[in-house]
Amino acid sequence: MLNKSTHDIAASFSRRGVLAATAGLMLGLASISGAKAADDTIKVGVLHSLSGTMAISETTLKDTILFLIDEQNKKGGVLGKKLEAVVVDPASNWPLFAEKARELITKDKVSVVFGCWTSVSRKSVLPVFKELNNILFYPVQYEGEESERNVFYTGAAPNQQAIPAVDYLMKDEKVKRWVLAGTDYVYPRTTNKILEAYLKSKGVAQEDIMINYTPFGHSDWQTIVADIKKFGSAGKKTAVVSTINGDANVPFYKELGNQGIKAKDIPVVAFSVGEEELAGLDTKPLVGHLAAWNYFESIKTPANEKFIKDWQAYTKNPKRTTNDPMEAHVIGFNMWVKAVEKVKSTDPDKVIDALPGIEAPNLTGGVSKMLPNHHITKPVFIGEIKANGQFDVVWKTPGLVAGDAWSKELDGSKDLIGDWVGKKCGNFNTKTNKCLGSGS
Amino acid sequence: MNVMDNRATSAMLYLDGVHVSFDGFHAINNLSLTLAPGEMRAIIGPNGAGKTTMMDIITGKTKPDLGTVLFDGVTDLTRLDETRIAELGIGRKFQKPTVFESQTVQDNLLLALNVDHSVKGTLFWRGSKPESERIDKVLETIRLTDARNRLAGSLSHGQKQWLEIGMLLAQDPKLLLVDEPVAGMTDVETHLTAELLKEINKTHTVMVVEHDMTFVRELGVKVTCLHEGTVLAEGTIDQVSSNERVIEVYLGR
Amino acid sequence: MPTKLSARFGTFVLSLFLIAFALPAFAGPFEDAVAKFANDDYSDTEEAIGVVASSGNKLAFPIISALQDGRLMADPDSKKVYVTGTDGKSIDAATGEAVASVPDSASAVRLNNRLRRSVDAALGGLTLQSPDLATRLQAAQSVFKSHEETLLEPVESALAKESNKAVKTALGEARAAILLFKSDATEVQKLEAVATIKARGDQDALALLSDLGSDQPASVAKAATSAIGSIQGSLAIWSSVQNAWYGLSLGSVLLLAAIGLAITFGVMGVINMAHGEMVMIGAYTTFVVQEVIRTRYPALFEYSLLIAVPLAFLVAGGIGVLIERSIIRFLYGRPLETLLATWGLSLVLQQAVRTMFGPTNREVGNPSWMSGAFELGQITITYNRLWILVFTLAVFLILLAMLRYTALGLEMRAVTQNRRMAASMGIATSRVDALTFGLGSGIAGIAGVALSQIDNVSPNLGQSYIIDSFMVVVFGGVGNLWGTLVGAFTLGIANKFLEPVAGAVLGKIAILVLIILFIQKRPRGLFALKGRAVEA
Amino acid sequence: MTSHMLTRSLDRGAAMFLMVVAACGILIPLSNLLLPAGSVLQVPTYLVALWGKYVCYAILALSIDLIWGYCGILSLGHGAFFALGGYAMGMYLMRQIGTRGVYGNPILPDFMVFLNYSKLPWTWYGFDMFWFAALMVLLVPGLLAFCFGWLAFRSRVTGVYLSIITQAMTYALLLAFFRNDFGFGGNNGLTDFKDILGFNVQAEGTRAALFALSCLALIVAFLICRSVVSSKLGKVLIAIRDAESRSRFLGYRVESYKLFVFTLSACMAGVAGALYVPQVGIINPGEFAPGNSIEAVIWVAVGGRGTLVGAALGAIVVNYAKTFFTSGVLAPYWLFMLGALFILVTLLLPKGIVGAFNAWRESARERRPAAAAASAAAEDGITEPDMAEERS
Repeated sequence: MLNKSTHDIAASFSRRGVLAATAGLMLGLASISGAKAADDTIKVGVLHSLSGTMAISETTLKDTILFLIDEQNKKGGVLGKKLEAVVVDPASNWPLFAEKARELITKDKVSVVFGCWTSVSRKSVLPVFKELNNILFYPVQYEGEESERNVFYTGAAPNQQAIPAVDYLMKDEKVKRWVLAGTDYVYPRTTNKILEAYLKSKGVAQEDIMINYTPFGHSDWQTIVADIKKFGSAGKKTAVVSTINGDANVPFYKELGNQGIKAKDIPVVAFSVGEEELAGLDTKPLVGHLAAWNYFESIKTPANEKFIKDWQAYTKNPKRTTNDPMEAHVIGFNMWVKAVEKVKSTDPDKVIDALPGIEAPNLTGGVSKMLPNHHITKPVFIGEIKANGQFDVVWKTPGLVAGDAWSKELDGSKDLIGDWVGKKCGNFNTKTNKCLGSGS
Repeated sequence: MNVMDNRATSAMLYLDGVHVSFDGFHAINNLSLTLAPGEMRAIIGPNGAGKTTMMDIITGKTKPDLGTVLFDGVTDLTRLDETRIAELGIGRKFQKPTVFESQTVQDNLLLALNVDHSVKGTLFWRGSKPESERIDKVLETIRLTDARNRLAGSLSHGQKQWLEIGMLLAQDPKLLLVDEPVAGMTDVETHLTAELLKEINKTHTVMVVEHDMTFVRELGVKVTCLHEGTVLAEGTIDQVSSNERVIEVYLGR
Repeated sequence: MPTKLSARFGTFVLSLFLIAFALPAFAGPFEDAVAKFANDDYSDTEEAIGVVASSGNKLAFPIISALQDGRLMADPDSKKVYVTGTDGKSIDAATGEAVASVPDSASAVRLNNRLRRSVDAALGGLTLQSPDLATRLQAAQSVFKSHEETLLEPVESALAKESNKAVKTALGEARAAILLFKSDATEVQKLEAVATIKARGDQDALALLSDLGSDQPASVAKAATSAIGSIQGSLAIWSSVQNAWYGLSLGSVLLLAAIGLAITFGVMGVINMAHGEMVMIGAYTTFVVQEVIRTRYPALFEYSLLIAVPLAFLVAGGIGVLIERSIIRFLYGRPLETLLATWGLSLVLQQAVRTMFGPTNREVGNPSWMSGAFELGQITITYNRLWILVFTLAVFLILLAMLRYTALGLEMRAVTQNRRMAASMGIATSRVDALTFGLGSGIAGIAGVALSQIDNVSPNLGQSYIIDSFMVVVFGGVGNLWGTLVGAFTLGIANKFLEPVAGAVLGKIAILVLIILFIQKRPRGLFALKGRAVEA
Repeated sequence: MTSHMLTRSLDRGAAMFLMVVAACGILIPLSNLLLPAGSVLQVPTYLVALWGKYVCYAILALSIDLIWGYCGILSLGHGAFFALGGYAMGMYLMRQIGTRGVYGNPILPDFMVFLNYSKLPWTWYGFDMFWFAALMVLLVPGLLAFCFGWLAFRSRVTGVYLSIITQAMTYALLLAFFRNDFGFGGNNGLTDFKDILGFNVQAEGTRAALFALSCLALIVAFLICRSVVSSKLGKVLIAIRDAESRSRFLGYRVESYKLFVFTLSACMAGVAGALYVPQVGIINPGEFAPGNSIEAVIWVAVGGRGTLVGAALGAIVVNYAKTFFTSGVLAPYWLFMLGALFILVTLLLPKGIVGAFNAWRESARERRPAAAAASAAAEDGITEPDMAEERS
């Protein structure tokens, strides 16, 4: 019965059918490719997951770009043309990111793409952007160790988030013992490697550092929280540096609160917990725990207040929060607009060359600048969780910190710099004066 | 045990002191039974008497807790699995007709043929003349020649029963276990089945489990009545059916 | 850090105490200190806390406790500081006079962790003789942690008056802690202190002893080392007790997630890949219930979970019945197809919730009886875990009783065992199917209420439990609720004993591999049904 | 006579499918390379890569259909074999990068450099040679399937139990590969490939060649499946699917059959994964996610299980729909559509598209009595024992 069906369906075709089917398929393929590229708009690709596990974080960024485009169009667009957003859903599936990036660039002919959240999604699209020579603005804090010609990193590099946070704890809270807790993937691994090297350089002994990794979406934190408690009872002031990712944070903080670990005993400083994550939590037991970011919604500057007001009006939701990666998109978007206007073209090569040196105001009162290594300068803030789910800034760097593409704390990369202006190279070895690898 | 001369028994099938229990329920209780080569035996007994479980034990589907099960006087069946037992030459027809419904009658017989059953053998199998002749012959015996290319699933109930018996024939075992071969058959079909089994018995040892007394009578062979997993009575159909305990069991106490 | 702080404290006590006494009525150091709260500078605030706490002024306690609760308002322009009472009335912090209203320009004085510790230490000293027992106990604990030398006298006087045994012990330990770090305490006093702290035997005691500097007399150092050893030894034993407790707790979560599946999969043989989504729906029901309560009837918040349990059961159960009637019933006898259809369903439900409630986590609060922890010996037992364990066992027993003693339970078992026979006996099998599936889904919904207390409430909630649930049911043996119970607790405890050794990730992998191997050994799980019925 | 007719139609059936695949495998790359960009008939490179991906999925679907459609083994962990094949290829591609990595380390891939590896883990030995990697593409999934199957089938784990433990297997591998210490790049996986056999993976020519190669692999996989299912072994497999214990009582060693076909299927999945990786440019632990494996099973269900053409077609149709719906205005709703598709197919088209098409033809034929005889005759021929249907 079953092996019969193949025969039957097959029997219904003929040799001519083969030709017709193939020809039809080819025509179909060709017609998909014949995308209409309207000349009166500039297309902007938005590559953020709207479904799957990352939708929780990325959906907001898609809305942010739509909002920024809307605002820009109200001001008359760019180069006299309206901007048009092309939204795709890579569905938290990494190969799909590459496929969608290819589609955006080849089929939709976008001039620039704003997108990605996880490192792996960025790594996945990287070859596509290099091959098809387009521009990606990446808005999330990440592990560094990368400087690519086609990517502009508007989120924090480790030296713009992790190291200042540790400095703060060391100086202000006199922390002597460190728990580095993270989800088991590249960002926490690299960040913790950098921090470990940094702490040791500051004279912290190996036995005063505890490193712990958990799987994605870990939900049973009893053992680990108890371990932290135990580690913290050795008589020295202890802090937890958390690179725990996404969903695992809520049960982690709930367990902390329930086991009675108060911020004043063992503070936790997190690099992935922002206003959005706190929205899913009862923050009262967490008051005093810390987060290090380059932006907090609670920062009172005219620019930020206006942004929040317009954003909430745009989303028609007076409670909608803002967060750090959103600000990164705001800065990146404005930098791109400025660069396009400067060279009067959306040609990727021209824009890429124009971007380093471009300055755009951030929302916290400073002016960020695109650096030759395609990272930007940012202020670093340490915020304490408040009972209302917002952060209270307890410390900030005196000025803006320049993002390092390559960490100075790691053996493999301490001699490397990224310089796309002078050296035209993302991984230039200052010792040997050579551009490593193929460079492009 | 496995040397030919040391045959423990001359019986084709020898069960002694077999026990099986499922979660405290004693399905088979000190069951002893022998079947001589070439014999046909009818097994009767009320529901739950342990008839099917006994077949399960013989064919290796269920392992007894205690007791001896010997085949052909030498082989301890309790140590072997179904495949090995089938290879030794014990064929089984199930209570509910079990044929390969999505394959044709002819393919069902082909699959049952007693030839190389290894993966390699079937992967590189080519049809041969003797094989197709065997199949033709079996088809004739079970009167399904005209239906050879029909899907087994489309056969009537009685035809399926026959096909399954036909598969046993194709398998050509030394011992056939036939579980309720005439359930759901018309009188004519029942009669024909009895004839068929008698025919088969000329060359094979057969054990038949059946409720249908008319059919058992028609077979005219030695009858064993099981009750609560043990042998209640043994003898001709007349002897057994006049046994008081058998009557008691069948009519209830 | 403590030494530096105490030094500073010491100076304040010596100098300012006197001055405060001498010039009570004038704008003196107390008023100056209070004004410093308005500077919005952490060091100034810290200084102010020190002065106020040691001032002996009767306003000290209201000011510091207001500071702790964020009720201390400071006006940066006029440098005026106000205390807003819990009743909403305000006073001027410097004078204690009532004020009509706090100006709009005033905002709460900010704290950071360092200041919170100072506040605690200050409050500890101020509340040692509070009439409230719990406050006294807490005060004694915070003195134990801060062990400020200046507090020795207040502690000793409180100790003399104290009648409650627990507080007395705590005060004794606080005294010991102070003496241990007091530079001019005698060796005998210190040895006594070490013994007292050793008797306490918990991690805080360990922390205190480990913090002891090397400038101690040899006998004290030796006593401290041996005390550390003995505390560590007893804590090691406690830690395996703790692991067992964590295992039970994890097991109860697994059981809760799997128990609904044990019905739909175990009893009906339906593989419901959307089971996790039923759990999620239960969690979202809790969220909605809490939202309504928050906006309409805030007083009911403590009971929100009790209200959510029956509602979640009804909502998830109702959806379950709907699913059974519209999809599952067409697929009986085709377990693998059911698996695929329900997987599709799970995608739809997830995306539906994402569309309705947004992709981000929603906040489900813990009622007070679900938060916090208590100490049992040297292990911490959190209330939410304890209640979930109790709740799980209750659900399990109710379910067991229901299957055994109610008409529906009887019908369910009849239908599972022999559908045709049951039908001919006049049981409406299709109704029983729908209700059984509804029951399984409803219990998943209840599980969602409990899980909302410890996990994210997001559209992905269900997915993270589905595989574990299947493992539990398969491991325990299908069709046997006791198997599910034993399976869940076995896996929970095994996981928690593996975790400290192998780490969370490897531990989990090891458990999965063990289950795979176990299934080879016992293909039908721990508590398998035997006999011919299995095949039918 | 009838048998000959049928043999011909059967050959024509398989040939029909094979010819379409072959034609695409030749024409699409040619059109991509030879026609000028922008021409109506030119297939752009991104579509070549996209369709290359679909073809790999089609091979995976074939491998699942072989065990599920014909032997009744529903593996919810076939994504694991696909991913293992992909990793084997990815490791080769990583080692081909050589000094062109960002740190310029000639031996160690980039992620090892910044995680401070001092030397190459032993698991990476040999992957600088293509032949070794190619061998591993077959061997690693095959060996895993063999060990897993040997344990599972021997102890007669069947039906949903087997499905669930295959799921546990892929889940355990997912967790393991996520671990950075495991030495395979952790969550980021392997990416940023440069060369394959000396050709630039990004180059249009290489992409076209890979596409053609994938089509060839699909054809070969199809032929292998075809000859397996149309041999007597295929009949045994169906017998096992329909009545496992009956097959046992006939003297078939069921576990050997299952083991054979399961291992074969895993090797095919591995090859699909190996071809997939250079075309999408990344392999990471996400491929082990249980959801991916379930989705692959659904392609087969949609296309029609138990029909090889159906499985391949299902993979292509569902993935095309996914590509189509994840762009543009429908993007927020595509999960609804995907979910609904799964439900509707299992409810309304239990035999999939091909099965339904077939049933429709059957009923159409019955309405024409003249054709009925021919149809019956056609049915007859299939099982003619002396028919050499694996002639193709």
